[in-house]
Amino acid sequence: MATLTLLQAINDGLRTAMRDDPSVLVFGEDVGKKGGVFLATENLQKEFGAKRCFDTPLSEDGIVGAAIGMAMNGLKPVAEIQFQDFIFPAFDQIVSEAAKLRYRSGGQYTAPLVIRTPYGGGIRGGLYHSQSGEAYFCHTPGLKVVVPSTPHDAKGLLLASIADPDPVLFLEPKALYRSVKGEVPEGSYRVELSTLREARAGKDVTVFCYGAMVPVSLKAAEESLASGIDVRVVDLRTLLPLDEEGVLEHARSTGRVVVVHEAPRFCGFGAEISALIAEHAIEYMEAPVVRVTGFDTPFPNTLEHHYLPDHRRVLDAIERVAHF
Amino acid sequence: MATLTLLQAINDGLRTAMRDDPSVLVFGEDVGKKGGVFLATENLQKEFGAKRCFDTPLSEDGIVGAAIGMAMNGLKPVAEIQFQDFIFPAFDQIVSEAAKLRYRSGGQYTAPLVIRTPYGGGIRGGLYHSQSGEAYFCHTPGLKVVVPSTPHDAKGLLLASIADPDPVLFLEPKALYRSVKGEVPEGSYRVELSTLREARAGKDVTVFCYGAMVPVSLKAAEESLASGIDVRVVDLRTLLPLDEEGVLEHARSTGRVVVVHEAPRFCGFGAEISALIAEHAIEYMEAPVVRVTGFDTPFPNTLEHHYLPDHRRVLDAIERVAHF
Amino acid sequence: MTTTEPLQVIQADGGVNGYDPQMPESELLHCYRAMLQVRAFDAICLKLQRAGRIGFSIPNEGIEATQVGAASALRKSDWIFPSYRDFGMALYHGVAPLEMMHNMFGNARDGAKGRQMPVHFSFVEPIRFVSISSPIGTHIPQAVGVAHAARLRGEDTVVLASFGDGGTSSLGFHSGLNFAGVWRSPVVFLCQNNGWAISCPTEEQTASDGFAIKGEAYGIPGVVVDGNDLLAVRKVTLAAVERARAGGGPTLIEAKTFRMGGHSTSDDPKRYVPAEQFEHWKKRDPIPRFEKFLQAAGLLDAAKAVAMNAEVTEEIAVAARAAEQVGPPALETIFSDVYAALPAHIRKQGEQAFDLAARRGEARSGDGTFPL
Amino acid sequence: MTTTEPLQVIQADGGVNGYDPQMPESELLHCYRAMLQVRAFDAICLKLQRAGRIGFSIPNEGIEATQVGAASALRKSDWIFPSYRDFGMALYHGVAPLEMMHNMFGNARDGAKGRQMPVHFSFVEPIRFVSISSPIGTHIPQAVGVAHAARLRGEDTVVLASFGDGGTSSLGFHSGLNFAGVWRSPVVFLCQNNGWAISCPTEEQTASDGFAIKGEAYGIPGVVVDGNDLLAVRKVTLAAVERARAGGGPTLIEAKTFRMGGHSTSDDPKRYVPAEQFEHWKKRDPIPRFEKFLQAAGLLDAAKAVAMNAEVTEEIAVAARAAEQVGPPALETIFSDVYAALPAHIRKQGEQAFDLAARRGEARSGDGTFPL
Ligand SMILES: Cc1ncc(C[n+]2csc(CCOP(=O)(O)OP(=O)(O)O)c2C)c(N)n1
Ligand SMILES: Cc1ncc(C[n+]2csc(CCOP(=O)(O)OP(=O)(O)O)c2C)c(N)n1
Ligand SMILES: [Mg+2]
Ligand SMILES: [Mg+2]
Repeated sequence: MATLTLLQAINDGLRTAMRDDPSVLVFGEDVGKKGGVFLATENLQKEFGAKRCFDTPLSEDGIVGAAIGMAMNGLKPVAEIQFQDFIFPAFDQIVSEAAKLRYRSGGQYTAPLVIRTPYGGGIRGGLYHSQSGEAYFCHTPGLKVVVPSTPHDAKGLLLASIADPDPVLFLEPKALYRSVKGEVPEGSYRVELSTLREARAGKDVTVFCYGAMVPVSLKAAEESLASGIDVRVVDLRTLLPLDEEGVLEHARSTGRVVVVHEAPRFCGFGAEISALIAEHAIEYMEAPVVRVTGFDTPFPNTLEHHYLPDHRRVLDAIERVAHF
Repeated sequence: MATLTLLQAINDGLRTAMRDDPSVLVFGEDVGKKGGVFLATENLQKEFGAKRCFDTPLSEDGIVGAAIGMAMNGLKPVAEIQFQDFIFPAFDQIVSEAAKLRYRSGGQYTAPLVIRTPYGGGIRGGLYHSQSGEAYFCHTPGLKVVVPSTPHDAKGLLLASIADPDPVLFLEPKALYRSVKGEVPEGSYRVELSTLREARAGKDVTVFCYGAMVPVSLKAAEESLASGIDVRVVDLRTLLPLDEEGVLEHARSTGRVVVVHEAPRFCGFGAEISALIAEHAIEYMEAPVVRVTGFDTPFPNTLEHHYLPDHRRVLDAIERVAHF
Repeated sequence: MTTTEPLQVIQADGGVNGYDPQMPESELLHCYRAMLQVRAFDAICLKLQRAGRIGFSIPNEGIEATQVGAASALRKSDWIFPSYRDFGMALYHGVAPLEMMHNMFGNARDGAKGRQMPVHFSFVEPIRFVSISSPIGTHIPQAVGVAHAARLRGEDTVVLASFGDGGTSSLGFHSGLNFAGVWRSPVVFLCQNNGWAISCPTEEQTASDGFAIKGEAYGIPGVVVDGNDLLAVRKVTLAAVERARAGGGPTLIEAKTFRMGGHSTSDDPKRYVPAEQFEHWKKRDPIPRFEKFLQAAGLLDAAKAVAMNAEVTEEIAVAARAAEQVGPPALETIFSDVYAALPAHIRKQGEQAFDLAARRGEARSGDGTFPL
Repeated sequence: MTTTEPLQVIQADGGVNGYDPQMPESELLHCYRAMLQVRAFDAICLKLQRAGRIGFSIPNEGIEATQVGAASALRKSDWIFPSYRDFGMALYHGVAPLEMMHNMFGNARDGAKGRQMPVHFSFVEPIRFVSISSPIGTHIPQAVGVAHAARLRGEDTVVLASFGDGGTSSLGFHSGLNFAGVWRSPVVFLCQNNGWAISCPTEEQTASDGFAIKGEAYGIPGVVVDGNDLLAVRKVTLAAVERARAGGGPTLIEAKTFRMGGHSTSDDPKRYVPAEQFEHWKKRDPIPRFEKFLQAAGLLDAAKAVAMNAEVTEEIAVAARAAEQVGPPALETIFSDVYAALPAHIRKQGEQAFDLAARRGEARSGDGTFPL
């Protein structure tokens, strides 16, 4: 097993899929010769040629629209959107089309495509290179939404997404691209979608998180040991369809819950976790369900370190629910 | 005071705004000669001429983009999107631009526009003429989201929205367009944004709802009297910025809460209500916070009456939380 | 690269100046029959809608030649990405009116399982007539994707994407044509310029000099054709299809035609369409025009025309009656096909819905347990 | 209606064949100075970025004549909707380099309050240089809206919307140009065809025959100009601006130019741009070209050029040092300007953030209580 960064694991995942299945295509803005602005698609054009890894015009609507058509016609398109912030021109194609095609055609047509896109803060990208838009997509039946947080999962979830018969939005935490490393098996393997990962065992408080907030939560968990709080960290990995029963089991077992994400709080993904608990596990709760999130503002630039939840904000929340 | 349908109240509101302020413009697809596909803009072109009420090309992106420009340059555009289902081509303009312009320019430029659009089921419109997309927009700081449920509020909230210095998405429950009537004051008046309306007093259970779910909830409340449950119905009216304190007060005072909306449940607006309660009022709760919503599927056609929450589904939930 | 004068083939007297449509006689009659089917289907749906037996329909009167002429240029292995005003293409290729009526009633036999509004057909046989979507223009880049996939695989499939004058303002038009131009995809774009997008005339839609010229922006040749002349539409479409099949890339066809009815059965066009326009186009009805050609060619006489019309009308009336007898889709169709497999949270919602329906006595026999 | 040969004014020897730029000498020198400012600003930002003192910058080398020539055609009462590669337009109109440097450092004096990435300027004075947005193309229909509003009010404002070759593929290009065509809005669309959209060459962007021709799709005349020839750019822009001001409607200008640097300071163009292209365009550098003209016209000599360059470089270096001294924006700037008034839920989040910063010792003096 090689030790790879999350970015390398994604590159490896793409290469593995393309080697295993000639119908897998990779395309998007600057993914060819340049290998993507983050280099996630580096060397793919070199290895597989410009028919399987190619640049597109600057139109996210066209990228996703064409990907839907390719998927309808038997290929496995893996489209890149350069930043998640720039996915909105494709919102209609994703939400109205990819997500609804199987349903509205009674199963006659399907669009098993993957849309990969880097999301989240941490690179001083300001309003438009930092957003975490998962909640916009998680409210869309028919779509799957996946967020890895480790190199191992990044490759395994990506391969599972490419194999999946439904459209998958694959959100890559850009803050972790080069900052995390881990062992990644060679060749093909899959991490099953809609399964949680207990990133850290613990019995007092459960922290639900995903993407770049997983290391932040783990650090907070480590530090809370000092105050004698034993924190469980659960990496959600697939946000839609969510393993709701798994979430509820964890919540019931600790009775104290913190939810962490980078996106704004209001109507963010964390609300769904809280709501599930409020509806199905409230009688087990010994404390409020506390959300630690980005603020309900656009994403700032200079002060992004104040905007982004860090381990100290998570720690505050852990202590609040632990001592309630 | 005249007795008007909700649709007439909106038409009256537009006319009133256009009479009071020459900078108010109304435009969109088919709003001119035809007066809109639901006739919400009927006779406006006749009264105010084609410079103030006019058709546009078939491009929601263009409609909202141009509206932003007009608003930047001192006009008060009130743009119509023919169905909320067709707003997604404008998603980028709304979410990336209108909502963020003030912030990103340090307040130098602003976009005080109103986007009106009919939403929701009840007209056998299938997947694309029935959707309730409020949650997509409520996760967007910088935007205001308003949903009337009575003719009085429709006009008063619309006039407040047009007067508002921020971009407002005004969602009109099309199922109520002609099915509700009520007294509507003549001339100009405003219903303040971000204020709740207690549509029915009650002390046992609070039902939070908005739009077309208000009459449904009221009917359920009436029927629950038979089981001796005294239900309060709160019409949220403005979803963003929400009167969170008001919501929490109601929740605390009854200790039992049901949330109703038409949109799919997962990551729907109801999740935010549940999450607020789970974080700030859990210790007052005597029962789970139950959501009654559309299903996590696209919107069907023939079976829409099963999809849409009706008073019986709300009643079930009321009984569940009342007898918990 | 763009033509501006609409191509015409059928003359006032039914003559074609020696043009050879390259179709056997039976094919020509098949085209005629398909146009009659469209008109009969329309007429029956209008009645059903007015009687409150279906909710909605889309009139095609005046556009039949464009639909059928264009469809006739395709092979069964090609794909059609239709607009909602294109079902003549399906009829031409042999989709049974009964299949379509199931959709109009949104019943249990509807291929789309009663999920879509009427007229939003989806067929995979005998030709791929791709599930119609209400949002305008979204299908255009999808058509390009299908075509590009075929090309990458070395197949000679051609894809026809059809849309209206209003559709040219959509995002999908821009991205779709641009991608097709760059990729030289085997697509034929058919813009049915019928003068109106609901109540908006073309001059409110665009200031361009017609619609064919919009191809210039994408390096795609544009061709204008008289959309009420079946043979002319067939001719330009065939040329475009052959060019695409041979690797020559996409073509944009503008078919000039006119919507004689309302936008839909909910619309009254007299509110906004000047009366002269109806009069002008009434004289250019594509069906009598093609009849004249068939008569001049000795393929049709009045009696045969009447008989054929009666036959297709009867077939469609029978289909309507049959479809109306079929019950609504089962409750579980709300919950299936969201994903390939049913996720737990949707299953749970389905079970609750079934419980409620059972308590209300609304569950139908066979719905005994939630089956998904 | 569309030109295809790029208009040129300045000849190899600096002559202009008797063309009268209709500018006083001081204006011509002002243009020259603005181009020097752009290049100096660029060079200093590159150094700052390489030294890690700012995070990001956008190179303009090679594009200066397009920016300044186009800007020179506008009045102060006009509006500019720039791309991120347009700040020469702001410099030309008199925005102080110091204002711009505040933005590069995202400091407390930045007009955008440190919320945007560097280079995303926003100015209302001395000309409306509208807040730059990262999403490509969204500003185009907005520019049309501003223009339409001006026209409805009977003002003679003209709006310049600038974007790249890549920008023509965006949604906003399509909707913006289409609306402007239908409304005959007083807008000038400036497509800076610099050959590349990050690493994608124009042939991957579109199959059209250049970019000016895209105007045909919207009934908008297209003009091609040598973007490295300041006087030519000024000439075509002035004509377009005057036409717009007189009610003649929009124009699409394609300025053919070349991005001599990377897309941004994060990009290495040598990975994808063929070396010949750099060589070819190096010889067409717009600054020496305009110098030749000024020299031929007797307005500039080598000494004066050197002095002016030194002066602008010094001004910008001073500005950079000054801006670097200014601290970061106050914590409350995260929470203000989301709405005109601060809603309760955001206020509460701000208060919590302030508490936390105070506990961490990160709150700055003056931040004593959350002030909003
Ligand atoms: C994105 C979008 N916006 C608006 C609508 C509502 N709508 C349905 S059909 C139509 C007009 C379409 O006109 P055209 O493209 O000319 O087709 P025609 O109906 O004339 O065949 C409109 C505005 C829609 N379906 N999708
Ligand atoms: C909608 C959107 N998609 C992608 C990007 C990422 N991006 C930033 S600049 C750029 C290339 C723009 O090229 P062009 O329009 O030619 O302008 P240039 O940089 O050459 O001046 C891309 C793809 C973006 N900013 N917005
Ligand atoms: Mg039309
Ligand atoms: Mg460029």
